[in-house]
Amino acid sequence: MSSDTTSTTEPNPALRDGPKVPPEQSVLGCKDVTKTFGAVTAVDDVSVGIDEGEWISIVGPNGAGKTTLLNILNGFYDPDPGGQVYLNGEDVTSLKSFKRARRGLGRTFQGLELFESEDVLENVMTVRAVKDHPNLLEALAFYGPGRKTEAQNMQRVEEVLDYLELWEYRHSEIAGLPLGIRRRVDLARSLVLEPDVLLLDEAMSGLTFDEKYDMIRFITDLHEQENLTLVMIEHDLEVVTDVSDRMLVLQKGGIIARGPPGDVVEDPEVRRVYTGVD
Amino acid sequence: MPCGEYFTSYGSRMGLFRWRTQRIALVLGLPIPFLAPLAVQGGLLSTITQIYIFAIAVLGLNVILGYAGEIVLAQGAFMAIGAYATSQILADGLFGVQIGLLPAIMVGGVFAAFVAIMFGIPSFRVKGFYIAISTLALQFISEWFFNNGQLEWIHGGTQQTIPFEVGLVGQWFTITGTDMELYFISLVLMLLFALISLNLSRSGMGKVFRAIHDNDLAAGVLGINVFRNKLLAFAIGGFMIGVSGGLFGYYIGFISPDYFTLDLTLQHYVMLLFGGLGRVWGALLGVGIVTIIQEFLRGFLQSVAANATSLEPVFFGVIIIVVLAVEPKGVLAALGQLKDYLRKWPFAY
Amino acid sequence: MVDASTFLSISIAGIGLGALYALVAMGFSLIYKVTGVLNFAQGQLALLGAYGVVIFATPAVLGLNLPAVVAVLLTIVVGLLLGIILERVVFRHFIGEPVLSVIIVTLALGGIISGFLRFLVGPNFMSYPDALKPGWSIDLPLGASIGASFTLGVVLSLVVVVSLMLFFRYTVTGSILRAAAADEQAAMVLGVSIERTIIIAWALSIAITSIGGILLAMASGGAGFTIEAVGIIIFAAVVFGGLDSIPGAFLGALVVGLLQEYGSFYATGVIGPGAGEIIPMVFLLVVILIKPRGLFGTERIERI
Amino acid sequence: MSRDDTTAQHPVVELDNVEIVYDRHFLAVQGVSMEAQKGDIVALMGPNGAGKSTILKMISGIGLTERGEVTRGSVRYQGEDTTNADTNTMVDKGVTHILEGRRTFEDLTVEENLRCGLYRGGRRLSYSEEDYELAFEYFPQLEDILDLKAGYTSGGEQQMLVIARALIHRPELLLLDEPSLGLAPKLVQDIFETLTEINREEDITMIIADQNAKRTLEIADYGYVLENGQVELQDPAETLKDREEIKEFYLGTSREEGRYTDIKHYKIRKRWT
Amino acid sequence: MALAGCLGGGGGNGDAVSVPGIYDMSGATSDVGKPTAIGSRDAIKWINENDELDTEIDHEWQDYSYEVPQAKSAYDEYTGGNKPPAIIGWGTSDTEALAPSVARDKIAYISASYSAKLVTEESPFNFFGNLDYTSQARTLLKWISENDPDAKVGFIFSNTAFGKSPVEGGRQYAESLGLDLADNINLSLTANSAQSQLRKAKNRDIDYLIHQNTAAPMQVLLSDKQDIYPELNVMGLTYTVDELRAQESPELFEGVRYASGFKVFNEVINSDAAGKQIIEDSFEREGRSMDDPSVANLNYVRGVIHALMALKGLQNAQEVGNMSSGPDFRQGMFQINDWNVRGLAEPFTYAEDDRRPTMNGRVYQVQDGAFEYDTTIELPRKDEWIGL
Repeated sequence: MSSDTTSTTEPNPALRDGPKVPPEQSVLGCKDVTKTFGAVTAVDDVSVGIDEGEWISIVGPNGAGKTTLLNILNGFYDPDPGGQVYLNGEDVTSLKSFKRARRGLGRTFQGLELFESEDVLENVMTVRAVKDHPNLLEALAFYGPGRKTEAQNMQRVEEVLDYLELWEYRHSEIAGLPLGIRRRVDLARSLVLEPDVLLLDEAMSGLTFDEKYDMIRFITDLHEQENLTLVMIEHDLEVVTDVSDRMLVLQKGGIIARGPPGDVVEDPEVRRVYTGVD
Repeated sequence: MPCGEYFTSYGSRMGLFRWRTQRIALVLGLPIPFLAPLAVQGGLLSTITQIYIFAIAVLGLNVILGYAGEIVLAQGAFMAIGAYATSQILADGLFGVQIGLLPAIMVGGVFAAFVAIMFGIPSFRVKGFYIAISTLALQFISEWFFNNGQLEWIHGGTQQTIPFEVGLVGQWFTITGTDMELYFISLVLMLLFALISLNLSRSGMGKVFRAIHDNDLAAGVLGINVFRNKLLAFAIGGFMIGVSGGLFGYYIGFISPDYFTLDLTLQHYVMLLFGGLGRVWGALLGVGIVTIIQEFLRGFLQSVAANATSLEPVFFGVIIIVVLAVEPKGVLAALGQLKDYLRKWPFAY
Repeated sequence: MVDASTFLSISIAGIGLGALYALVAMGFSLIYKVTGVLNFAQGQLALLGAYGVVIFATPAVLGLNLPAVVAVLLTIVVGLLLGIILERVVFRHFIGEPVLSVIIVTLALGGIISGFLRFLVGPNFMSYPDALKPGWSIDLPLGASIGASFTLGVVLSLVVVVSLMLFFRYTVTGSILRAAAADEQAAMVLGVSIERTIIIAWALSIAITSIGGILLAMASGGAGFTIEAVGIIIFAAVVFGGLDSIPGAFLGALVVGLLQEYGSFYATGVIGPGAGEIIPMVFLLVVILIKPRGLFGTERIERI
Repeated sequence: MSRDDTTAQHPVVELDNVEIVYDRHFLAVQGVSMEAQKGDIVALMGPNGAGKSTILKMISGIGLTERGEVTRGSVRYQGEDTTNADTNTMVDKGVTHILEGRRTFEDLTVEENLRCGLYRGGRRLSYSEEDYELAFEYFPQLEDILDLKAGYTSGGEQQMLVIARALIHRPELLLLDEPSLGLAPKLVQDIFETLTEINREEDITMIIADQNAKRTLEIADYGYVLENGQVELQDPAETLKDREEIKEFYLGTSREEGRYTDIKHYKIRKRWT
Repeated sequence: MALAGCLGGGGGNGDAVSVPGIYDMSGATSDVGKPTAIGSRDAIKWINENDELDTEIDHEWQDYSYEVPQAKSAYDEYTGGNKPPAIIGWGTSDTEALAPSVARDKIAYISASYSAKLVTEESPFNFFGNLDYTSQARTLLKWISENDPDAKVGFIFSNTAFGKSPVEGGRQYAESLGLDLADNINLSLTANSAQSQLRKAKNRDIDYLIHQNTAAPMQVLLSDKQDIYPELNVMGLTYTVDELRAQESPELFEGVRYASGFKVFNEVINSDAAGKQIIEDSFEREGRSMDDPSVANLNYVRGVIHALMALKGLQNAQEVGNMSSGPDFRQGMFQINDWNVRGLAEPFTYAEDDRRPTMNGRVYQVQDGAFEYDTTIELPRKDEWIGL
C-alpha cells in the first residue's frame, strides 16, 4: 500500500464522532455495548450504527474485540447489562442468535465452522432447511409437502452454488477441499438464508490473491445487485480501503477511529497503534 | 455403489432405496422376517423378538446420540417409565377407558418422552459430559423411584404383572401373548420405527439434527434453534425407548425395577456402536449381531467354566474398545470402506 | 431427633465417608485435568484396589497370603502399572477422539475390570485380613468418635490434595502436565512426551483411587462389589467442585459425604428409604442446572 | 548471506525428493528437495494448502501425530537421517517448532508457559527467573505480565510468548509456521525484526512459512515457493524479490494502488429474489 | 450352545420326562445361586442313576446370570416345543418375571423365591420349599416373644420388593405378639456402610434387628455393628447368611440368629436322614470336599430339596394322570402331605388352596462360625397370612 501522502500529525477529530447513523434507526447497530470475560474487557462501551446498503470494515489488532463485537451483534454473546443491539430499527438485545439469523442477519466464520461430516450440498441444504421450519410430522412421514419443499430448497441451493462457482464441488467432502473453496461454502451457507445484512469474519484470511479476488468479486456483486449491507472484519488494509465505504478501528475493545477508509488509515493515532510506520 | 452413476435429482438422492441393488435386496429381504416363524420357534423366536424390541430402544438411542449427539445414559430409566406407564394404563385404563395394548404402549412412550425432555433441559447451557451424568443420575433416581413403596401412588407398585390377554386396540383384536403374536407385534413396531428413523434422517429435520451434532455453535448462529431441536431429539428418542420398554414389559408379562438397570444402557451402547452411530441399518445390524455374539459367547463361556460367564462384559468391553479404536463408525462403515478399498485397488491413493 | 451429639457423630461419619470419596474423586479430576478423559470407570478402579488387597492378602483367590502392608503396597504398585498399561494399550489410541468415544471406552473399561474381578474372585463380599481391620478410634467431644479407616481417609486425602496442588502449581513437571492437557501438540514441540505425561497421570490417578478403594473396603470390613457405586457418587462431588479442580473435588466429596449421611439419617422418614443415595444425585442435577461450572472449575469461553 | 563455510559441511536440514502422505491416502507433498544452511533464514512461500506447514511438521516430527508420513525420499538433520523421526527425537537434537496459531497454554500464566520451555534442559524441579533471561532480553514486555493468564494476553503478546518459550528451549533450528497470521501490521514488523535479531545474535537457523511473503522475503536469506506440494521456484531472497511472478502473486507490487477496486463484474449470474 | 439348543426346541428323548433348569451361576446372586444349582443338578443325576423314577429326568439347564431377558428366552426355549411339566428355577428375578407365563402355560415352577405373594391365586403354578419370607420373620419374632418379651424389635431391609416382602406381615404379627416395635430401617443391597442405620438402631434402643437382605449388606451391617452398637442382636432371613460367610468371618457372625424351614448342611451330614445319601454320593462322584463351604452349605441342601420336590411331583403326577403334563404335576404336588423331604426339612404339605409347604421354623444361631440348632418354632397355619 502506498503512503506517499504526507500524514497529518494531529488526530482527525472527525474520525472520533459517534456512530454515523443512530443505532436505534440503523439496519444493524449497537449502543453502549460492553462485554467482559472474567477479568478481561473484550468490548468496551461501543456504539455502532450501520446504514442500509453500507459496506463497513472493522480492523484492529488481534484481541482488539472485533470478533466479540460481531458475536454480540448476531447474538452469540449477550452483551453485559446496559448495552443494546438493534436490527432493522428494532431492539433485538434479548433475541437469540438463531432468531436474528431468521430475521435476515447472515454470518460467516473466521474458523469456518462447517459441518465437517457432510458434503458441500448437505452443508448448504441444512441451513436452507431451517428457512421453512421443518415440521415434525412431515419429517417422520416424509410424504407430499415435505418432499416438495425439499425440492424447492434444492433449487435455491443450486442457484447459490452455481453463483459461487461451487457446482463442481457439490458432492465433495468438506475435509478434502482447499481453504478458498471452504470459505466459499461458508459464504454459500449464509447466503441461502437470504440475509439483508451479512457479517463476514475474516472471510479472506489465509486466501491467495486469486482466491481473494474471487471472493471480493462475489461479495461486491451481492452488495451492488442486492443492496446487501456488509460488515467485514479484515486484516488486509488494501482490501479494506479498496472496497468498503467506511471503516472502524478497534483497539483494546474500544473504537479509536471511524470514517472513510482513506482518512482513517492516514490518521496518526491509527498509524501509531495499528498500521505502524510503513 | 457403481462408479459413474450420479443422481439426477435431489429427490432420488433422498430416496430410501437409491440403488437398484438396494431395491432388489428389499424385495428379497423384507419377506424373510415375516416368514421366519415358519422355520424357527421356541427360544430362538423369543430371542429374535427380543432383538426387535431392543432394536426399537437402540433406534431411539440413535436419534438422541447418533443424530443429535447427546450422550444419554438412561436407557433403563426411559424403558422403565414406558413399561410402568403401559402397565398402569392396561390395568386402570386411561381416564377409565381401556385403550388396548398398542395405544397404551404409545402413551407409555409419551411419558418417557416427557421425562426425556425434562432431562434435556440442562442442554440449554451444558452439553456432552453433563448430559451424560445428569441422565446417569436419572437412571439411579428412576431405580430408587420405582423401588420406593411410599411412591406407589405414582408408579402403582414396585412389581406389576401385565396380563397377557389384552385387546390390541381398545377391547378389539384380543391376543394372549403367544410367542407368535409377540413376534409379529414387535416386528411391525420395529419396522415402523426404523422407517420413521430413516425418514427423520433424510428430511430437513435430520439435517438440522446432524448440524447440531457437527457444530452446535455455528448451527445456532445460522438460524437453527439448537435448544428446541435438541429437546425434540430427546423427545423422539425418549418416545421410542419408552415404547420399547412398554413392549418389553408386555413381552415378559411382569415388570420390576431391576430389569431396567444401567447394564441395559451399556448393552445398547455396545449394539449401537458396533453397528454404527447415526445409521439406521447399522443400529439394526448392531442389535442383531451383538445379540447373536452374546448367545454364542455365553454358550462358549459356560462350556469353559461355570463362572466364566462373568467374563462376558470383559469380551464386550474389549469389542467396544477395539471397534472405537479401529473403526469408530461401526461395522457398516467398515464394510463400506472395504468396498471402497476393493474398488480402488490396486491404487493406494 | 436433632440432638447435638448425634448430629456431631453423623457429621463426622459424613466427613469420614466424604474423605474416602475424595480420594476417588481426586483420581477422577487428576485424569480429567491432564488427559481430558472423563473416567466413568473410577468406581471399578476403586473396586480393583479394594479387591487387590483381598487377592494378595487372603489365600482364597490365588493362594497368596502376604502380610497386609505388603498387600496394600503391592495393590498400589499394580495400580501404577495398570496406569502404564492402560496408556499403552488403550488410551493412546484415543488421543484427540471425541468425548463420546472416550466416555464409552471408560464405560467399557469399567465392565472389563468388574467382569474380570467377578471371574477371579467371585461375586462375594470378601473380608479383609485382621491387620486391615484396625479397631482403634479417636474419641471426640460430645461422645462422638471417628473410626480408624475414616481417620486414615481424612489424613490421606488431605495429604493428597495438598501435595497435588503444590505439584501442579510449583513444579516444572506440574506445569508440563497442565500444558500437555491444554495443547498436546504445542507441548510436544517443546519436547514433552505426551505418552509420559499420560502415563504419569494415569498411574497417579489409579494409585490414589486404589487407596480410596482400599479405605472404602476397610470401612466396611472387606471388599464387596457395592464399591463400584462410588464411581457414580463422585460425579456429584466433581461437578460441584468443578471438573478439573483437585481441591474442588476434595471439597465436593466432603459435601457429598455429609449430604449422604444427613440424608440417610434425617431424610428417610420424609422422602422414603434410600434418601442417602438419592440426595447426592438430586444435588448433582441441581448443580448442573444452576452452576455447571462448579465451584472452582475453569470457565470455557465458547468461541466461533 | 550469513553462510559460514567452515561449518557448512552439512546443511542444518536437507530434504531430498520428499513425498509426504497424510492419512495414508492424501498426497500432500511430492518430490520436494530443499535445504537450510547454518545460520540462514529460509522462507517458505506459496498459497494455502501448498504444503508449507506439512513440510515443517515432517521436519519436526509433529506431523506423525496427524497421521502424516514421509513415504519417499529422505529428511536429514545435521547430516543425520531423521526421516519420520518423532518429535521427541527432533527436540532432543535441537529442533523447535512454533506451530501456527499462537498456541499458548491459555490456562497457564505467562510464567508457567515459559517454565514449560525449561523442560528440555533436564526435568528440573527448581528454576529461577534467571532461566527466563534470554526471553526477557528479546521480549522485555513479558516481564510485566508474568502472572497474567496467557489466555488473557493480546495476540501480539501471545506470539511473543510463544517465541520466547521456544527460545528458552535453546534450539538450533527454529521452524516458524505463520508467525504473522492475524497480527496488526505494526506488530508483524516488530516480530520480524526481533526474529532477525535472534537469528543474528543467537545463531539460530530458521525456516519461516508465512503468508506475508513481502515481509518474509525481507528478512530471509533464501526462499522457496511451493505450489501443489511441489517446489516451483527457489532462489536467494534477493533474486526472488525481483522476479515478476513473485511480484504479481505474492508481493502485490507489480500493479499499483487499487487492485480490488476495479473488479469487473464479469460473471454476474441469475440471482434469486 | 444356547442357540444350537434353541434350534432343537424343548424336546428331549422320547421316554424321558423333561424338567429343565434356569439357574444363576454367574450373575448378581450367583454366590448362593451356584451351590443351589449344583445341588439340584447333582440330585437329579443321582435320581437318574438310582432309578427313582421309571423314566429318566431330562435336565437341560441354562445359566441366565440373573438377567430377565435371558430367563425369558431360556423359558421360551424350554417351552417352545413340548411343554415340560415343571421347571426348576432360581430366584426372585426369574420367578416373578415368569410367574405370569407359567400360569398361562400351566407349567409348575419350583424355585427359591419365598415371597408370600407366590402362594396366592395369582400364581397358581409356583412352588417353593421353605417358609415364606414373612413366616421366617414370624419365626424369629415368636422366638423373641418367648425368650425376651420386653425387647424392642426393628426391621432392616433393602428397599426392593424382595427386601420389603416380609415387613408388613412381620410388623402385624409383632404387634399381635405385643412386642415393642421400632420404625423400619433401610439398608441398600449395595450399601458400603451401615453406620447411619446402626446409629438409628442405637437411638431407638433396638435390641433385635431382623434383616431381610442378601449376604453382602449383612456383612456390612455386622462389620459396622462392632464399632457402633455391639450389643445389638442381628437376626437374618434365609439369604443373609450361610456356612461360607459364617466360616469366613466367624467373629462378625457370632450370635446371629437365622430361621429356615430346612436343615443346614452339617446337620444333614451328621444325621441319619435318607437324603444324606444323595449328598454323600454326589460329593463322592464329583470329587468334591465336604469341607469346602462354597458348595457344601445350606444352599446345596436347598437345591437338593428342589430336585426332590420335582421327583415327588412327577411320581405323584404319574398316579393322578400324565407325568409330563403340567396340570397333573401340580395336582401331584397337592398329594404331598406331611413329607419330610427325606429328612432334609420340616414336613411339607401342599394343598390346592394353600401352597405353603410348612409353618415350622428352625432357629439356628451362629457360634464359632458354625450353625447351632436352637429350637423349632411352630407357627399357626393362618389363612389370612397367605400372600401377606
